Amino acid sequence: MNKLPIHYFLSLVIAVFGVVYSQQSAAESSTPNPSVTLAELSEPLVGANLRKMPALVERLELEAGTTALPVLEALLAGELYYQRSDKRLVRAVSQTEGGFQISDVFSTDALGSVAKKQIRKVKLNNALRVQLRAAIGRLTLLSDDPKLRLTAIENMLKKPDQANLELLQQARAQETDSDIVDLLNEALALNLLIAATDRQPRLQALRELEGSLQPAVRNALQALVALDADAQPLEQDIVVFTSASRLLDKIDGKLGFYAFLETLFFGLSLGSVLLLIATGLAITFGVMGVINMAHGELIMLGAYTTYVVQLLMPNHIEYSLLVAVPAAFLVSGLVGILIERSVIRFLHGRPLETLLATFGVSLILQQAVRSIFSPLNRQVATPEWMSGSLEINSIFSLTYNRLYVFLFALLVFVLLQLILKRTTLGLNVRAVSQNRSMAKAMGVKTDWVDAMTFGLGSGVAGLAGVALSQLTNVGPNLGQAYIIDSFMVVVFGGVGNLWGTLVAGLSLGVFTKFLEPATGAVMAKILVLVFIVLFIQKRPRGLFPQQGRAAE
Amino acid sequence: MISIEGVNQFYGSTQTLWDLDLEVAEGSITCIMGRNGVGKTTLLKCLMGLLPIKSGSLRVGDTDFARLPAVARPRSGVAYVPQGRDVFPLLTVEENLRIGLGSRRDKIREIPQQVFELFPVLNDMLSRRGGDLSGGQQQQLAIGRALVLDPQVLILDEPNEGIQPNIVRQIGDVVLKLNKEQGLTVILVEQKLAFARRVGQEFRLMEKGRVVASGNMDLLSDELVNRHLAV
Amino acid sequence: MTAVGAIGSDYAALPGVADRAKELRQGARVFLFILFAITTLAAVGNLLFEPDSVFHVSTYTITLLGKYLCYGLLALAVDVVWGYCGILSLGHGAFFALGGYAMGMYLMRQIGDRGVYGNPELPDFMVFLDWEELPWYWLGFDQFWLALIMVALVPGLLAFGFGYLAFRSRVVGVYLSIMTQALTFALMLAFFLNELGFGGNNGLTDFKEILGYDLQKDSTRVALLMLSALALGAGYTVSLWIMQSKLGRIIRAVRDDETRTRFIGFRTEHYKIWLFVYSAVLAGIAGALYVPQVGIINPGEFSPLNSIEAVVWVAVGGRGTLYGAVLGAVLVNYAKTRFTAVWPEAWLFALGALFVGVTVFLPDGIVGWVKARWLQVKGQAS
Amino acid sequence: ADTIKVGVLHSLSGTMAISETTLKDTVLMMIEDQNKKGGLLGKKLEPVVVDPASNWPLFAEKTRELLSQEEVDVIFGCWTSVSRKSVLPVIEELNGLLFYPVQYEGEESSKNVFYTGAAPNQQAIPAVDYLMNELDVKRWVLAGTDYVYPRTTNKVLEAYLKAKGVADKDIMINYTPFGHSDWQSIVADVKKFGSEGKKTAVVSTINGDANVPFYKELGNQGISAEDIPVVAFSVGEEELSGIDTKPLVGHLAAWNYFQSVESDENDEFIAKWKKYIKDDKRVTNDPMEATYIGFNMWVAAVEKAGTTDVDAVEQAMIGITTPNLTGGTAVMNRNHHLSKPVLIGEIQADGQFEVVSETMGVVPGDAWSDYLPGSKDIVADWVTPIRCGNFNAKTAKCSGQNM
Amino acid sequence: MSLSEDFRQSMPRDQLWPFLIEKQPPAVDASKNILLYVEGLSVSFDGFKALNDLNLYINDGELRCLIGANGAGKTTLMDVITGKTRADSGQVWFGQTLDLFDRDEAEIAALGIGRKFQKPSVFEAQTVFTNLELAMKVNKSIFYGLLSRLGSAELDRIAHVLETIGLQGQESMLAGALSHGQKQWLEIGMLLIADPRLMLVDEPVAGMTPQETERTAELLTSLAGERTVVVVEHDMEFVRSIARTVTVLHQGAVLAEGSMQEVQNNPEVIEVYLGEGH
Ligand SMILES: Nc1ncnc2c1ncn2[C@@H]1O[C@H](COP(=O)(O)OP(=O)(O)OP(=O)(O)O)[C@@H](O)[C@H]1O
Ligand SMILES: Nc1ncnc2c1ncn2[C@@H]1O[C@H](COP(=O)(O)OP(=O)(O)OP(=O)(O)O)[C@@H](O)[C@H]1O
Ligand SMILES: NC(N)=O
Ligand SMILES: [Mg+2]
Ligand SMILES: [Mg+2]
Repeated sequence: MNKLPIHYFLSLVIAVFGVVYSQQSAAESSTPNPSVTLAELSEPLVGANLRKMPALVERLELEAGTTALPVLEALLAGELYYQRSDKRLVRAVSQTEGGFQISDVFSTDALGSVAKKQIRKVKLNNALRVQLRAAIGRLTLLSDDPKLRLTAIENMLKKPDQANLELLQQARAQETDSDIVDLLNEALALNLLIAATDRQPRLQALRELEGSLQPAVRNALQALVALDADAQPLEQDIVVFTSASRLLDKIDGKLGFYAFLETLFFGLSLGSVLLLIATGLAITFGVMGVINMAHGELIMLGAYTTYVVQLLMPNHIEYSLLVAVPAAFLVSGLVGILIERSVIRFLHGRPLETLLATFGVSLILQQAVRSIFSPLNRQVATPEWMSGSLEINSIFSLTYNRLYVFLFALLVFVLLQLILKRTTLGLNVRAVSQNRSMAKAMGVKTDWVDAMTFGLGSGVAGLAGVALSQLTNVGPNLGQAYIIDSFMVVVFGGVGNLWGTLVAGLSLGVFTKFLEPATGAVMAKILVLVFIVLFIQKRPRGLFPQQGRAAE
Repeated sequence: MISIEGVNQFYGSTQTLWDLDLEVAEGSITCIMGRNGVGKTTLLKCLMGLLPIKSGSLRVGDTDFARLPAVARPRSGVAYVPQGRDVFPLLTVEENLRIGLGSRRDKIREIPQQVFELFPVLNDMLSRRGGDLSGGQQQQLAIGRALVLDPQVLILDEPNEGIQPNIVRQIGDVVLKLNKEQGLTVILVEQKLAFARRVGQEFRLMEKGRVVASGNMDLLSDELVNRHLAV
Repeated sequence: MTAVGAIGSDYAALPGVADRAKELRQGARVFLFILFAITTLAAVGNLLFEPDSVFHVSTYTITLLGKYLCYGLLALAVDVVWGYCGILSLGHGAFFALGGYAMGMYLMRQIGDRGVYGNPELPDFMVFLDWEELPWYWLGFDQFWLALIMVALVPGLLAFGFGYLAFRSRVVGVYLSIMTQALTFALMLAFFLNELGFGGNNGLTDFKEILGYDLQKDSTRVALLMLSALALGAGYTVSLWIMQSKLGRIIRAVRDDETRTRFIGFRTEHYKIWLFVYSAVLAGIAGALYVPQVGIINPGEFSPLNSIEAVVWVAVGGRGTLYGAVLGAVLVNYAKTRFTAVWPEAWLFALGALFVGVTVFLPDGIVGWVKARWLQVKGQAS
Repeated sequence: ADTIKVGVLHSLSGTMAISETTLKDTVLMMIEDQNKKGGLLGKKLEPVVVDPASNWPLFAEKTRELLSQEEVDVIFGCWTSVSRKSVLPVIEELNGLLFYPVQYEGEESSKNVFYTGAAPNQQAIPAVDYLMNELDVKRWVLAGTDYVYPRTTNKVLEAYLKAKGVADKDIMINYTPFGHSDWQSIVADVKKFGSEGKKTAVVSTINGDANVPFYKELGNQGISAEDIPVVAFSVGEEELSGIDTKPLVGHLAAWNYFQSVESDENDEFIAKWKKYIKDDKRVTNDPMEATYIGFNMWVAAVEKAGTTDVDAVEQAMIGITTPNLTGGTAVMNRNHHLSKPVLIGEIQADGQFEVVSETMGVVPGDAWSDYLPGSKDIVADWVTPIRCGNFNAKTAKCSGQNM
Repeated sequence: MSLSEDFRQSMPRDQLWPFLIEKQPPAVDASKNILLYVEGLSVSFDGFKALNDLNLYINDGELRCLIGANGAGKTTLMDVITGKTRADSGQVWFGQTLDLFDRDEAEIAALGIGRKFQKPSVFEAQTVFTNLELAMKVNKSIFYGLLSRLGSAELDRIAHVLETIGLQGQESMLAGALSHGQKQWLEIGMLLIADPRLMLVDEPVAGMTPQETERTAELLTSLAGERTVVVVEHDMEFVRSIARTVTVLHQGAVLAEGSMQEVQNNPEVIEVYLGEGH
């Protein structure tokens, strides 16, 4: 690769063009005006109405420069307030026990806490946030913190703006961090591509942008290859046009590839949710034969347990899930055991009747939750480490919550397999479900086995609840939303076969997600259901059927 | 060793066992005989706790079986081979055999080699599902499964049903051998006279839910057979 | 309720075959008598007595009764396949809803230009969503006879198609149950789609009249109630006749051991398909009678939970006894009506407890329990 | 009777209990309050609460029960449009009175119903105007749950946007089923749609439970309000109380009321509510305000008419004014819809909204949308001589009334 | 032609519409005196060969005993003949003309092949009487089932069979309440009343008393001639008392065939099946 020479050339070209294009921005370049103090510049913020704010912020940026950063950042964070009494600007952070902790914006001196009534927020809206972020970006482009610089450039790359050109060049000249240099070059090339009119620099820019997946780059290229009403290229320079369209094709090819990966990930992640909600049922229903309509509510209990755990440890949200996992397992498991001991055990040999009884149980559990926790959804916080996404590149990223849920589902599955395979419980429960009285005659403690197994299945349902609390509502209807799907997965996989549940869950997830773009969410779901119905005609006992003489 | 006194049993409102008394001596092989439907199987199920009894007492050794929950009975050394085999159809042969291991009193958690020596076919089919076996193979599995418990008392309900002749012989030999070598007490429900005579030491004849005749096998006369077993 | 014709599955010896047939006939008479006595009394009470008379029966009661009877017919349909043939359908609500939609479409077309947009051709929701013309599958629904045919034909065809596939492929047990659930779930999602032309979530509503009779008139309501009673009575009689015939015994044989039945020469899948279709048609008729009485049909009726509830009614009443199913439907729904008014905040506890209690303590449903009591009393008497 | 019975017809179980239970409590609070003030016409108010259990036919049954068995004088109830549609024939047949407190799709005006929630012109249009003018939005995603309210709203908006010169390719419409919980693909699509260079916004008519997973997915896929703002018409304080709002700061909602609005009436109302419900964390929301207004108007109308007779109260209602909670005055118009202010709020980290825009004065609710071809000629006017909920101004005919 | 003429023609009084005419099962052609051909039959389960290139011919009217070690494939053979199990290769013909592989269980049963299962299987929730009624050889179509009433001839037949199987007086008992042996009898009764051309009887005397065994032997012998009977049994005494031709299966194939005398003395048979002392 002859990347280096190109870089040099590029810098040169940019330098030349830069002069032309940065003239007006150079004029208003950020040399702070020392005659006006920051405090004075900030003063009009107090009580300003939203329409006036943009001008005030612009003035702050231009006249106070980097010294305005604390004010701008506080404003952006929505923490800029003023005291009603003396109109003094403060930074206010709300406290969990009510009221606000305030500090001076300029000196950061703590000023104690105040009631909400005593302070008033400096108005802020979306448009202003955009402006603030751009301003802060410009001001931090030359900051010492590489992270800040990186964010600033990324921001500028998202919204190419000729006004930033000179700043970028300046940064390019100083930058040493090679990752940031790459990004800077990308940003510069993009700006160049948009601004330049001659063939050479444009081709250079195109070459430099090779391999870039930035949406802004693609947008610029698309503008370049746009056709007019007669399907003739708008672009006059045919060489630029063809190399731009070649580059665009290349980018689109990559995009297609990543779109595929993304859909696959979405599918697996939906599949892992299906797997999680079905795993518990694969035990209570698949192995024990209890048509457990309360399965959804056991999931719900797991989710509420997560909520309660967070209530109990409000200052340790980061660890709350680690506590919630065993807690939910226990809570749902114990409730499961209770259900088994008080209801299910009277229904041995009457599997269909378990449907009726557990349906009753599900109504009771739902209403119990409604009575205890109110019918409203409860707020379950997402720990920092579960928020956001793992960026693979600028167009492909994996959201952390989904990623963790996926791993969690696999983990639960593996653990369960181990329990069922490595302990006698797995063997005993199958024996009991196949011939209860003979199992008794062989000394299997059928009561204990029933209780433990049902408890295990219910506990796993609780685990699913913890995961769902990170993805969706925690409310009394949670269970209802998932019960049909979980039965579908277990049956599709083949009742009594845990591997079947795994394959069924994941494949249904992937199948749905590949259908969805073409058909829309509703139709995809309908098609999946129709597919399952037809599939069962071909394989009347699911993907992994129980075979042999006895299964008939 | 086993004493059953005054047992009454009902299916719903129909009485099947009527004040039934029965004694089995320790280390003996006792053969229970009777026409179809007289309650042989019912009696054995009551003994194993698989059916509730209305009244009466069941004692095995010093234990009051009537008070013992069904699951604890195998633990006190009683193993049962039910009529109709009742193997676990979807468990493999090996799993079928392992089921009883938890109830062994000596805490050995290995399938005793003896089982495979007696029924080599089981060794060949360890990973086949119980339900897939042929009828005779299932019967062998059921007996093998009972032996895994290392019992003191073995209860066999028509163990030769559907078994090929040479294995029937062999089962007879096994029973005799276990009885002789390990002092195993055996209760055997059997319809086939030849086998009963060969293996049994004592006989009990049942009719309509009662024991109507009993004694040493030598005393089982043709007259008795005709009276109580003929249709 | 003294009818004791249950074909229970208990192993107690039963009286002779002839006795049982007589008993069944007696039970049927008692059932039909009670059914028609109640509806006739209600009708007379509503139409002939002034509101302030003690004999007056309110229109509220009439519509409630009508609704219960439709549910009763649905329960009967479920019982026919589940109680007698072991086909646990968790999707019978679909047939009910389809029958309902067919009737709803007729009623929609009867609105004519009295809709809010005054369009004589298109129902309001179509005008509203810019439909240019009536979709083909709506054509002819202004004819009552066609709607009537569709009420039976659509559920019947769906049941036939589904049954043909499933029963021939020998899909049985929970697999079948869950597939019926998938079926109704898919239909629910489909009917929610506004593009489908059935009014989406709002469904069909704002009906004005049926065959020219004002739906809000008491006399029309009473007539609908009587019709429901007739349909239920007829459905009951025909089902009873089927179940008492040799066909009924074959159906029960299929329930108990399908493979064995096949080995004595019965094409069990034919029997199952036939029965499934019959049952679906019953459910469709129930739905068709239900819609004009409650005044709305929407995709919620396809909800799998509704179908499960129908199964629960049957179980509560007593599975495998036709009148038990009806009784279960009426009782559970009456309980629902009362509970939602008396304990609006906690009625689910009561209903849930009812379901649990019945299953655990009354394994053969209310009817089975009453029957056992009756036998006990009779036994003590003699 | 020695009491005046007030029917409360809100689902306390089933899928809608989440939203409706609050309204039941609100009505009960208002009744208690009114009784403390001495009742109405010298009689005590007596609430009759039933649970229609989110089941639409049950709504009709319960309405009949309330009107003909309990003989209530007025009903406060319903949330979803389909429940209202189900109740409507019964209400009209038995000449009852229903106050409906939720924003809805319009296209209806019944003599027996008063609509105190927003019509589409009182929510959607001002919100879009705001996005267009203040945030310079050029591309639009109209995302909704597939039922009538979103369909209508989106139809109205589509027509409106096109009239403003927005091209077809700059509008993306997406419908999802109720309770949709897997938003990965859709959010990814929105993200792509929004990355094509033009400022993009999402107009969300996503209903109820589907919102939490939607916003979570937005947050996790890194779409902030600055990139692609979402303006919602069905997300209020109560919905937000179930979500961790920190990643959502800056997303918008359009309502006629926010808890954060400062006014004396609102302060008093909030305080009363928290005391009544015995929970200091409980929030208030727009449908509660609509219930509040509806209840107060009804009280005023009964006092004015001197009776609870439905016909008299109905006529008395028209033109009644009561203070709303945002410092203004609500007026009941001749079409049975209210005049209301429209507020645009931004979500704050504490789960509240901060008002960023407000219409000048109040907007009268439009029963029949001017943007739909089928209904632009229709007006509702319940004053003589027209006395019709859907009067076609062109043909001068009144259609579709159940009476 | 007038419309009414058309109508009249479509409504003939002297004949039924074609769709009302019940499809008669095709007649069995046993003119070569062989009723059942089993040729080159192989069945395997997960690689295990239960039947291995088996050839077997059953003569019309014959009583054939089939013996062989547990697991030799006897029940599997019956499963294949009755359509329960699909074979991997080979063919099974019923008479000259009927290929059984084209047909499902119900069709095969309708052709006149009846079966008694190794594990007694009766309809436990129905009465003894109904069990017999169901098994009776009659039209098995749905509408027949709906409309048919038992005639006196049929009642007589049921009574007769009840007597034969010793369950008279217990006809209204639920079959599930019968003892094991009684169920065996009931199943034999179901087989009798179905009046099949070919009876496959799997271990009929298991669990029976010696006297009952004798009675069963008599019954089966009396049936042969008119019907063809294939009996599987392990009770050698019983086999000896009825046997004319005995076929010995071993590991899925025929090991020996001949009279009881011959088979009994065949060293291989003794080795794998009979053991010493028989
Ligand atoms: N589950 C049951 N319900 C009702 N009655 C039953 C049940 N099981 C058996 N019986 C009846 O109890 C009686 C005794 O049956 P049991 O099975 O004990 O007989 P058995 O002596 O073992 O006969 P066999 O030799 O045929 O096995 C029989 O008459 C039978 O009808
Ligand atoms: N579905 C199956 N899967 C696996 N193996 C099977 C299956 N069905 C039968 N087998 C095997 O095929 C062999 C033949 O079985 P079959 O039941 O035909 O024996 P049989 O001759 O009837 O024996 P028995 O006299 O004991 O009844 C046995 O070894 C059995 O284990
Ligand atoms: N009216 C509504 N939001 O359904
Ligand atoms: Mg027995
Ligand atoms: Mg066999």
